[in-house]
Amino acid sequence: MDIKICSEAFDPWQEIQSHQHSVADIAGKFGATNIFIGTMRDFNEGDDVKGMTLEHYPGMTEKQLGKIVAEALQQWPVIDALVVHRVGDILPNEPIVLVAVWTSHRGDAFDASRYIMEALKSRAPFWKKELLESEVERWLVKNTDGYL
Amino acid sequence: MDIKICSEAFDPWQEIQSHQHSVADIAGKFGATNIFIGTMRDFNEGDDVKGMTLEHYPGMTEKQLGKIVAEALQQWPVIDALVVHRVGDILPNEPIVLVAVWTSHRGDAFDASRYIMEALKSRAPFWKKELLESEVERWLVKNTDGYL
Amino acid sequence: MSIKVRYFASLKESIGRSEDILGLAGMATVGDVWRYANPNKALPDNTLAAVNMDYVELSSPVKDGDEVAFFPPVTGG
Amino acid sequence: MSIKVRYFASLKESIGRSEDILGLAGMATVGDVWRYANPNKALPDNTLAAVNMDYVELSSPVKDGDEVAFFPPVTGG
Repeated sequence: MDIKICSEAFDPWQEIQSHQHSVADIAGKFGATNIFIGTMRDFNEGDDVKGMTLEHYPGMTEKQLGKIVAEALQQWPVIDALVVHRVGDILPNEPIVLVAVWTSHRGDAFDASRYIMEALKSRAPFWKKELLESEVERWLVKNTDGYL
Repeated sequence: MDIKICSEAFDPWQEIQSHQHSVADIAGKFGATNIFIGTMRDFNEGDDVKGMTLEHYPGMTEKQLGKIVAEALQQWPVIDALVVHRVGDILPNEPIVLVAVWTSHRGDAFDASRYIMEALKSRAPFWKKELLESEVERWLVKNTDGYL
Repeated sequence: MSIKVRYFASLKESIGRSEDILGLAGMATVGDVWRYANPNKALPDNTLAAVNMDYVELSSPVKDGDEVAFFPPVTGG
Repeated sequence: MSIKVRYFASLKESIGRSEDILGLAGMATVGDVWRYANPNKALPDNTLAAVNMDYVELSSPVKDGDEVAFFPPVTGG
């Protein structure tokens, strides 16, 4: 299990591969991997967005993410999991969050990955401030249910 | 949208990246990517498995996968999708299937990716024959509901 | 009419052929195609059938030039 | 008792401070901590609170040395 907070841009494929290679006993044992990547868009709520700053609460972020992953491990037979979250100044098209879950069977991989993402969205202390093309800065007020 | 049948081992990270780079208008437009990877395990039903042969019905496979992806596009606002499936002789720890879905919002990415995987499992004409460590060969009889 | 019949996976192995070319007179269904091609073997339970690469019921009609396929439940992914 | 209070994101900007160190006498709740630190400002609706990096209700007690945090709904991921 690994939880990382990155203040620089990260490459999700590189992160997944190096994590997978770092887990010695995993080869041949997992049958399913589900991965979610959240990426910064260049528009939101009808406005062009040129950048974003992600603030977090150092310490609490890691603690809450650790709890969330532990909850997923209690509910599903998860072989391994990786969560990477970006903080600081972010540009459009850069990854914000990566969740990867390795399991034996596909249903568990989908369920656990989605659980971690939804819990992260509602409980992990991160806050986004958008910088619009118009130079206006605005804090996001709340996360959506995932369909808006 | 892209559907590929591979007779050689494929690198899922390479496939996703080259697909994402090939879609000119996607940068900054997608907020969510869900990826499922099915990987060959070295055990099944209590036996050690040393290899697998995946047979398919050329032509029908592509036709059915195309229909499944089209159904997903009708049900969710999918920006792009990629399906890669291996055929031929496969070794443990090699990827068998890759499904990747790009959307604006996370709920749609999870839903569409899972829909494609479940439909692929029940309708795409592929058949697995396992080669056990004991040298016994056996056809898989049916796919599971995803939790066994 | 001429019908191409294809068999896959364990079904192909159990009947020992991957393909038949049938010449049928009159109307026929997918089930008739099986019986004509395999007069001494009942269609195994759970066998799936396709005509021209789309899934069909055994009661579906076939026409000249169709490709009919029989195969066990699929196990990809 | 000594309590460290932290503010984040838009709440930090609106009150103009990121941190307070309070000296409180007697028993107190998380809600009391807010009122003591911000006597002229009502706690904004939807504000979340944490003690020692775990979410708590405003009625939760605090003890000497606790780190209390107030922040708006989270928007990560």
